[in-house]
Amino acid sequence: MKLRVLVSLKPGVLDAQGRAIEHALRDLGYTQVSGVRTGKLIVLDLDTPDPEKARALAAEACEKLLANPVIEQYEILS
Amino acid sequence: MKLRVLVSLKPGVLDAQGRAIEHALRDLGYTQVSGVRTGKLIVLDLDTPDPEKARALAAEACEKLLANPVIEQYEILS
Amino acid sequence: MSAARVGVLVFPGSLDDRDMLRGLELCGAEAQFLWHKDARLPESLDGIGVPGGFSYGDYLRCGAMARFSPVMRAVLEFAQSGKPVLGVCNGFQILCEAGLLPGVLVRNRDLKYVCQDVRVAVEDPGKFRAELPPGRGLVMPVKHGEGAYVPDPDHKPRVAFRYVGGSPNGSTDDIAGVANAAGNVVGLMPHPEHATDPLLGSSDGGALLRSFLAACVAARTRR
Amino acid sequence: MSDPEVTDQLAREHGLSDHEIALIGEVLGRRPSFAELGIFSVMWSEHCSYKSSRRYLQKLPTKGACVVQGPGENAGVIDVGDGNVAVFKIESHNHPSYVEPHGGAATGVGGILRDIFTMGARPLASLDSLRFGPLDDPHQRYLVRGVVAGIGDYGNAFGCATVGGEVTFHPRYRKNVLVNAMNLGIARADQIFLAKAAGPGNPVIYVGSKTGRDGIHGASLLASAEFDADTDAKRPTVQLGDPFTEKLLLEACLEAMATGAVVGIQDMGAAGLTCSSFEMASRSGTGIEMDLDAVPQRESNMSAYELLLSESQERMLQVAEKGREQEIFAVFRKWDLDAAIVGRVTSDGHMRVRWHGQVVADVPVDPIAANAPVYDRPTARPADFEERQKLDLAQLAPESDPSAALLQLLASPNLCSREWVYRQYDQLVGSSTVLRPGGDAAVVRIPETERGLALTTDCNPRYCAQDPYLGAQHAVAEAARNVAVTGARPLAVTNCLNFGSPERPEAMWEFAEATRGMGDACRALGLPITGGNVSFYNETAGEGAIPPTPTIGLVGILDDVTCAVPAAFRGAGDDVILLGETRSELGASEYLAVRHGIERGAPPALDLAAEQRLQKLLAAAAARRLMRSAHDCSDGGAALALAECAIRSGFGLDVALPATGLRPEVALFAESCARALVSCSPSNSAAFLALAREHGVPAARIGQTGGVRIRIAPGVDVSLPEAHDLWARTLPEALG
Ligand SMILES: Nc1ncnc2c1ncn2[C@@H]1O[C@H](COP(=O)(O)OP(=O)(O)O)[C@@H](O)[C@H]1O
Ligand SMILES: [Mg+2]
Repeated sequence: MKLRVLVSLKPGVLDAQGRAIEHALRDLGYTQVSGVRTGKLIVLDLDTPDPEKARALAAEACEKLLANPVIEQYEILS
Repeated sequence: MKLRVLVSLKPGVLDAQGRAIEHALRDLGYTQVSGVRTGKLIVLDLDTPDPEKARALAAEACEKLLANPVIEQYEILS
Repeated sequence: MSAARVGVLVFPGSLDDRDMLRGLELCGAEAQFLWHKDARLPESLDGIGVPGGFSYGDYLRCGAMARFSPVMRAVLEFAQSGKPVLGVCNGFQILCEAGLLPGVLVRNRDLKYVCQDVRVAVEDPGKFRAELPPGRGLVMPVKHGEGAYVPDPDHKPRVAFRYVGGSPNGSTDDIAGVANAAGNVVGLMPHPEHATDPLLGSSDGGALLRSFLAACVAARTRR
Repeated sequence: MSDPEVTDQLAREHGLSDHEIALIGEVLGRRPSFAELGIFSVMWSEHCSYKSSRRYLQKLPTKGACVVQGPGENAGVIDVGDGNVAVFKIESHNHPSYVEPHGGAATGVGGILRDIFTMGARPLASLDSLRFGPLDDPHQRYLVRGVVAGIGDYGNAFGCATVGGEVTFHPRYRKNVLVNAMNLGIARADQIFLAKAAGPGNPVIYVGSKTGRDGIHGASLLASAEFDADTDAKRPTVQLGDPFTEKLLLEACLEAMATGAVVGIQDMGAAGLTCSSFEMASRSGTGIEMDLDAVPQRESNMSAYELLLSESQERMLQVAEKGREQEIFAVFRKWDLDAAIVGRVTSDGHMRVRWHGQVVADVPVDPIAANAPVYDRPTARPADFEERQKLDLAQLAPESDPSAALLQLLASPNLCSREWVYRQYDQLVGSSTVLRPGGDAAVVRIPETERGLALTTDCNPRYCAQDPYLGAQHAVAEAARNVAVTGARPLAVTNCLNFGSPERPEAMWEFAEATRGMGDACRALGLPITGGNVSFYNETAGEGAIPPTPTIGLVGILDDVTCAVPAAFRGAGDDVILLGETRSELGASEYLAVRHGIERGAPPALDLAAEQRLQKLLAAAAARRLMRSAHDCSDGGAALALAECAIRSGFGLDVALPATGLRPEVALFAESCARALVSCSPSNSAAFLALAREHGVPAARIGQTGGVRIRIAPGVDVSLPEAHDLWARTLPEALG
């Protein structure tokens, strides 16, 4: 099964890329854009039919490798 | 309102980063991992209360700036 | 006293490994490469250099994957025993990811790779102080895309080097390099090994490498 | 999923002409299979067969004392002393960079790197020659940002220093940007590897990345859409690269070569497995039997056609000595790369390809590889050729404000600082870079020796647009001059010929003229051409074609690299000396274009004998360490060159240009050939001037360095910081 993991910078950590995208969108005329934050999408393909196990595995992978807890947070989508 | 946009490489396009993460996870003992694809998470903060309008705006931004349709696809989460 | 015996780590994607080896040799070291798959370090090693480059392609986060390679477990023990370890650029990033140095390095403020000479001032380079009195200025090149230092909120870093006249990358408080609490592990973004030959620019980096080697010899005699 | 029926219509969709379709029938004596059609279409494409350019390229001078390997292999090879050879080449990646600027430019760098290390050389230095539409067009800015980041991301992560190049902007590149990437590597003279498949019975080994459906050409896309509309319609024709894998591939290939078990090796570039296997067999007069099922695959259910044509990056084909396969496998295992035996060398001159147990292609090698069709396409000189050479200087208003003119030129996109570009490149990895980008040619030390190599790429497209013959000659002369001002002796040339459609007689004429000019200039200067690349079809309906752009890559040598001379001044109080003669020439100049919006007139006359005298003088003076700096005069003329020397050093200057009978704007901004600006410490000036006299080079002491102003008589007096600021700001302000 496939699990989607989102890794993003913790609030408060400067997101230079998000800011650059925000500026670019405003320059294109999208004045309604009041903020942009960026992060990573990681789609894991897991050989396990059990959704619970899969989520646990993904969480472990995030803790160990996929996110750096000093500045990053993660979220696992279904 | 906040909208989350996921931009990822189209299926078939080489995702070197995804492959590297896959190898690393397997080396760490997560042998159940049979594939990894990566992409970008972009969280847009939009000054518009209308969800329909917001989605339309996000889609337009993807077409114009956030994704290159030659190699990338996008998806807008709620 | 015999020359310091140092190892230079080689990960897949290490790029400045030869340059670091050459720089250390120019400064009088007996240097050898250490392969990432080797879980054991050679006997009687005095110090370890972690070179720049794009280990594992810099995928996910710089240094994130190198940390798990077999050689890094040995490096961890080596550092914990008080022996000197020097990380440059990607090496600095690896040491941060591995927890040997506090903090993390993120994308440059302007999102672009930057290659240029910078001036740093020495502050507290831990045990690497033989030729690095506080306040000394050094001109060395930086070349990186992710060199903005972000301190760990729970760990005030011991600042070894600070950029003079503003950072090229948006580093917090213009921090260019840090030392660990014990002072035997130092990491920095500028490249001392690319500043060891006046023909190629500056030779200020030699002072840093020689200070590292002096710390290596000192740690050996103490044992 | 079965192969479609091969009809003439399908063959035409593959870009084959009716004549070529008939020829295929003759070669095979039957209709080709679908896989065979794919093979013919790529092997006989312009890119692989050089069918429109071949007869012109054959006339180029390729011989010279230093030449070890001329055109025909993956890259040219020249002797650089101490038992070392330099392996170098330039290649285009234009169209992919327009469609996906980051990925396209990155894979362009990857491709040229493989061309170099496939010959056994370790890449030492890269250069990149870039052409875009106007900088005030947002889409062009997007392209510039993407291309530069792509070149940096690939080269930086691979670990080869990028030390030079060029960037220019012109409206005619708007829809057809150019990305030409050059690389030079060093190998031991006795350890060069060639692309040969010698020794029947020897195994053919595939190494590197797995094969996916990357970059299979447009025609095949069309062809297969009908049976798999869903997935194929979305399939991109642009491939992405992975510099990390390329770095591993480099180390593994060099290590495998060192075992002695490698007979021949060829990178898989355009047209992938097909092109590499045919070329290797053709060069050795052998054949190959290939089993596609053994090819490492990234995706499932790939067809024979796809496996043969895929352009997945970071792959190589090797022929090994029979019985020594394991030595090669061990190396690739060490570097965590795939390696698999995919075939054997045969003696029957046939390419026989099996897939799922069936023979899907069985074709003779040579009629396809060596004897591809060659065309003598019609050429036609453009009707306005005479007209566009005309320029009546008497009609031109005299320059009212030379200071303002200089500042305007300094800030113009084609003359301003390029630092925004090259600071995104690792210029230093490898510990060889003696002269970094920013001056004229870059200089790199040949590792472990006293010698250095000077490298540059040059072409002035405005000159070539006016007169492709003279413009191409200028490109060679300017490149040689840029190398000479560092003190190096020009050695050899590679080139990337970027043109419009060869099927349009005017474009073909431009090509014919440019190659003739390039050949003549190289012959006159004693420079062999050791290789290159042709990129046709840089034109878009409704938008026209690019100006003819024959980019010259030139390599020179310094026997003592510590004698290398930088372009910028070194201190105050040095004498400034102008070498060469300034003539009343403003045609096709930057001054006319920037200050008056005029792009016409004949390019400056070229005196190749004077160029050669200048080159000899500069080399002799450098060896005697008489010069503190040397910079050539080209775009923007003497005034611009002087300003650059000052701006880049922080030392001002006070000089008077010899203005005997010249209009002020001519003295300042004419782009007359065979000129350079030198600074000498006053104690060396006399010796330098005497040396100039001996070499028959006109030389005049025109003033001194120092101060905080740029003073150039007639009429220029500007503040150095202000000039610096204007010059430095343009690209960062436009590009962020
Ligand atoms: N795309 C580029 N990549 C790297 N270096 C570049 C690039 N464009 C220009 N440069 C460097 O900037 C300097 C000035 O370039 P240019 O004005 O084209 O020099 P020249 O007029 O002497 O040929 C040179 O050192 C050149 O190598
Ligand atoms: Mg020049």
